[in-house]
Amino acid sequence: MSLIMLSSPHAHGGDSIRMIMLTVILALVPAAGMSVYLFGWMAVLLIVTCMLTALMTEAICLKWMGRPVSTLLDNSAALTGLFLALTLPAATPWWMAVLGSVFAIVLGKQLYGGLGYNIFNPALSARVILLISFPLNMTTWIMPMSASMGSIEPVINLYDFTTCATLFFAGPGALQLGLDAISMASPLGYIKTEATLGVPVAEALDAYGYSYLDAFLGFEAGSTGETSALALLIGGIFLLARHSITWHIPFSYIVTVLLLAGLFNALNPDQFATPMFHLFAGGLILCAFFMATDPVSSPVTPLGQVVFGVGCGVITWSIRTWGGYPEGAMFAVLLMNCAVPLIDHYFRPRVYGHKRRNES
Amino acid sequence: MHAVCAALPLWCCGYGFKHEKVRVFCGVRDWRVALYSRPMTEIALILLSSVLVNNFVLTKFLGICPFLGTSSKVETAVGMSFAVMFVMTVASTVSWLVQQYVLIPLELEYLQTIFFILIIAALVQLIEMMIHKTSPVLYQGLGIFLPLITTNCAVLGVALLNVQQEQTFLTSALYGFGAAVGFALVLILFAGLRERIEVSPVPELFKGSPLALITAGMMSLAFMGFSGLVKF
Amino acid sequence: MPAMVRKLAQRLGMLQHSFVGGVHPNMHKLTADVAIEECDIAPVHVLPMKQHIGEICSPLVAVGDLVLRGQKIARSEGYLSVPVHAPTSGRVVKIEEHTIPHPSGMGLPSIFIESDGDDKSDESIAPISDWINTDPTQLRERARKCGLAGLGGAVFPTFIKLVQDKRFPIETVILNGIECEPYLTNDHRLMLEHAEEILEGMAIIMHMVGADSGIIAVEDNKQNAADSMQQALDARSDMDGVVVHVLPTRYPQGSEKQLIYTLTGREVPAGKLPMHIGVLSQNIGTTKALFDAVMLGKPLTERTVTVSGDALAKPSNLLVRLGTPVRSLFARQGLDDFSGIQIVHGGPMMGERLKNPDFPVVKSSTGLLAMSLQAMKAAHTVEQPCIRCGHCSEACPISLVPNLLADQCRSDQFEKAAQYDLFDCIECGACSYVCPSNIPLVHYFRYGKGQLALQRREDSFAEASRKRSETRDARIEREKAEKAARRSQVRKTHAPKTDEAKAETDAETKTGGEAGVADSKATESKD
Amino acid sequence: MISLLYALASLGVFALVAGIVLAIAQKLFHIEGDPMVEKLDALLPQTQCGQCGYPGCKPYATAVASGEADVNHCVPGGERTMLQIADLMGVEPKDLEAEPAAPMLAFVREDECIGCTLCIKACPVDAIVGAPKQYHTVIADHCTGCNLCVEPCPVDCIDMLMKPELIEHWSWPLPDTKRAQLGHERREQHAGHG
Repeated sequence: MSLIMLSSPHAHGGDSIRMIMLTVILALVPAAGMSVYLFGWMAVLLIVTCMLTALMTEAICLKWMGRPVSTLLDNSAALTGLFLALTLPAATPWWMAVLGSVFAIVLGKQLYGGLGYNIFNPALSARVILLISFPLNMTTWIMPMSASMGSIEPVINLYDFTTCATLFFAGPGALQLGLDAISMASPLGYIKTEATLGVPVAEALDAYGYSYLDAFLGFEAGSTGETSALALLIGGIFLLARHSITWHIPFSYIVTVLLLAGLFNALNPDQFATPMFHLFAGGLILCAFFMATDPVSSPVTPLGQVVFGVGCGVITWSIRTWGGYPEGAMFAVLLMNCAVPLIDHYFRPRVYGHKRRNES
Repeated sequence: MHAVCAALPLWCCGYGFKHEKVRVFCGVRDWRVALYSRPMTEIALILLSSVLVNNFVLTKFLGICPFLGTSSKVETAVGMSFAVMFVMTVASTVSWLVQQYVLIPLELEYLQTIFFILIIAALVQLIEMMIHKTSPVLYQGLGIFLPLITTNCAVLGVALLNVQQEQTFLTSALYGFGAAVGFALVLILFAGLRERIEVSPVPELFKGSPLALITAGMMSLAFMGFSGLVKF
Repeated sequence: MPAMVRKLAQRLGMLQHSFVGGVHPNMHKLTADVAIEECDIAPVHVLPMKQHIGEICSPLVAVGDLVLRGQKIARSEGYLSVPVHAPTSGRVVKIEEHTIPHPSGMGLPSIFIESDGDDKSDESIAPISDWINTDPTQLRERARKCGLAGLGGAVFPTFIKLVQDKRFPIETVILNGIECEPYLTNDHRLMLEHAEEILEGMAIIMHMVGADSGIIAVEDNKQNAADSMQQALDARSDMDGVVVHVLPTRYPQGSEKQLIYTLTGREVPAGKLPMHIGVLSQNIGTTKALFDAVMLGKPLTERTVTVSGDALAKPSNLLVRLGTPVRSLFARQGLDDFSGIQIVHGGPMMGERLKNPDFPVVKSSTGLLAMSLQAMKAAHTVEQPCIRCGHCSEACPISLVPNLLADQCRSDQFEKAAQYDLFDCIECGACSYVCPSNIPLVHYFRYGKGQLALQRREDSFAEASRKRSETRDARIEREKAEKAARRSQVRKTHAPKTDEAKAETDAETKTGGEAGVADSKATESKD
Repeated sequence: MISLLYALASLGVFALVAGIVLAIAQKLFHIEGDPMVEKLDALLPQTQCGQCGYPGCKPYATAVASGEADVNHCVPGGERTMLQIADLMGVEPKDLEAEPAAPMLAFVREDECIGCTLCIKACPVDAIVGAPKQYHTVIADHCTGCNLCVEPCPVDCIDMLMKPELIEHWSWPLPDTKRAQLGHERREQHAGHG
């Protein structure tokens, strides 16, 4: 039957979904490793919890929908869990991590029909749900180990498993600490608060003890996986080299942010932060290389991808600069996710032999 | 002609404020306000606020019925968008005029709702005839939702909010237009998403409206990112 | 990234034009070094009545007739058609339907010729050795009469392309020696072994269409073929406008439109032919066949076929008479047992997969592949959901968005698919080849195209029916009106007493009866 | 009291103005006939078979446009036509009343034909040719397979034959993968749900 009625081609290049997902997981290894180095056992606990919950939820959903549970082996659920873990603050309690992973898999993915049909990036939608639901926890950054920010010293030893496990499972109360005792502001949040008080950006950053090198290497407050631009860039370049993603989205995304930041910084350096600050701050690089390029929820066509990237860039920078939230990257990606079907429709490439785009 | 049209509002906002009549027309009781207002920035901010930040559908949750009802196809959504844009803009201006020059002088503010609904109903009748004439297919596609613009709470909402927030004539027109553009924007985006969901293997329980509502919820979450972008 | 670098290089003039997308399949050119062998004449030849694109032929011979090799046995009906010739001398044993290499497994009326072993040729077609002084239209008629059709697999009647049209003068003749399909090597071998003849054929083509320049395009995985053509070219003094271009290997370089773009930088507009931009491209095998038809007076009765595949012990390039049963060819190469083996007619990227080898070699048979099941792995893994990775869009040589098209075809949104330029798809298979989810994209496109064609046929039929129905209704109305007019006239002018009036009433009842039929029909259908 | 009068008067005047504007608009945007009938008629297969209960395709189109008939009565049009009509009318698709039969073709057995011309008169698309007392023949390319000529024939010499399958008209079926079938059914189900 099927053997005969199958059309050409009768050869296949050998790519598979599994390999593609595995490549992305591999590309995230440097970032995950860096997060473990910076946040010690907290990062380990978070990553393991998220990935395990994601896999279990996926398995339950598949079972419930009567699909083969072996689909789990396509690695996509594990990847979603890892993504989510890397976007969460290190001090996230266990139940929030579990809740987020369940949201990501159920609301973000399985309700839409499973892999390939989700409209929003599952990890990011879960992250935003958590941010809206638990704004305090989601903006509480603990200080990374080995950071050298002025006189501030880490309050707790993140390399100590018992401390971390207590913090993770029982909360800071169990360590006789308040949330604010172990937390510090992220650079983005700090300059946002200072800006409302009318402090110029450069002064605020000085007061914060900000250094570009630290930001590039990752020695700053932030979500577990997003702080180290270096590790993320290594992963991103690996993805580009393996042809898992194309340059269009990351390039247009980052360049848009840099251009906007550069332009406004040149106009008024007191009010607007420098492009380099924006580049290394928050989740820009993580989103540009890993989240926005999620194939399922991004446009297919090259031009569409550029439009998508530019849109993400504009929204990210606008929210960071003028919005109520200090970080806009994840909102930007989610918002542009909404526009993907229309982008796909209107930015198709010009077909061979046709004069104009979209001419039929 | 176009130049005059474009210049008129600017003139009203700028120089026009010197004249007593124009000031009254624009609803600016205290003429000093006009001196400090920067028209272009204000226009942009009002639009930005009503389109993105205070989006009628996703943050004020008004007009959900047509949002769900006419979003199954992009073409229908576009048609609906234009109809709503027309009705909303005109309704908000006309109702402002009626409020200022009929209801307030006659002290009939309590008849606000009836008057506004009357205006909206008449406008909807008008656009219905126009669409029936120009595009019978769109007319069929919109079906019951076209006359239902009358009871679209977003339209009445704009008119009432304009009065409540003591908008001027110009800002209320802008506000109405912006709200309509915001409605159109999310409606068309949503229609695009729904066309994609339509061909997805969605679990039986969530087919149709449930998933559409969940998606709308996710969109609303995403739009929360804009909050605080414009302080209005 | 490479795409961007390539484009940049093109802009800077560092590189020739190059079509977008494409893939690099494993080429498996097993028979590149195997010389063309002439195949023995089969005892019975089967000649389907249509071996080209266009209208079907009708037989000129009857059962029992004796035929000679090269004798015309089927006449073309209509313009877009070429005749069929007997591949060897013998007797017509039967004319009945026989399977042809078509994915449907359906058959066509075919003439069965039993070989008498003498292989006597029909000498009635004289060689035209002085072609340079012959009128192009006469040469064109020769191409038609000899049954020439594109031997690259598309089998478009060759004579149609070989025309001088004042509105579209041909400037460049492209000789397509790309052969980008894996496994196939027959053009490769022809270029090595018959370079002079092919060049002569190309000269004839250039004379026929009045072109001055020519390009012989060869992929760089057969450098020796390019060298051979260059050598032959150097030996001739009259072909100065012709150059040999060696192009980097990339599938589907050999596709006409892609090749034209690579060589000239011009695109064939959608729905147009290469001649509209002054280009003519011909296949190597067809050019050789044209040489045979003109210089030797030999109609198309044989072609080279690559018999290969990973399940074949002895792959080879064979010179085969048309109509030879494929089973015997595989048997000749040492394959008798077809269990667990898939037969592919053509190349693996664009060929048809067939149930069994019970079909004859036809004009479109570029290759015959016997593939083991492992080699056909793509078909055996399950189709997974599309993750929209976009690899298909990248691979598409004409910049379609295959995954969206497949979605539309799958959910029967054919009109939308047509709007997304479904009909521009050349079915090269690059998208399916790279798809990590194993989606049979090309199959979806073929399904969509078929359904859309069916819908359009139905629509045009409905339109025609409606017109006919409206004419009929109008006629009935008119007849009724005329009758009524006549009746009232009768009443006015005649008193009811003469014989004439009686005759009139008779006629009236008669016609009234007719009207009654229509009426009763109407009431009937209302019930 | 006065304010009540004001209220009534202002509402009345306002309603009057709106009414006048709408009346003018009505004149301005007046439409002749129903463009929907033409559009619907174009969707129908034009077999004129009368299986829908109306004496032809156009009458059925008129009935559907006026809301008098359901969208699911066209048997030869099958699912596709029904879905298109439902789509155009913006109503919920309905199940077909009868499965469309394979396309048929009328064939006159000429040696039995007595040349009575009854079938010629019955044919809605003039697809039968012949004269009185002469054999009649069906023009295969014009026949819609509507069956209407079978009944009137006094000697029952008309057969309905299956339309021959042509290799040129063969088309690829949907790929034989589970996902393809699923996607297809989903579309149909979805159409069923509106």
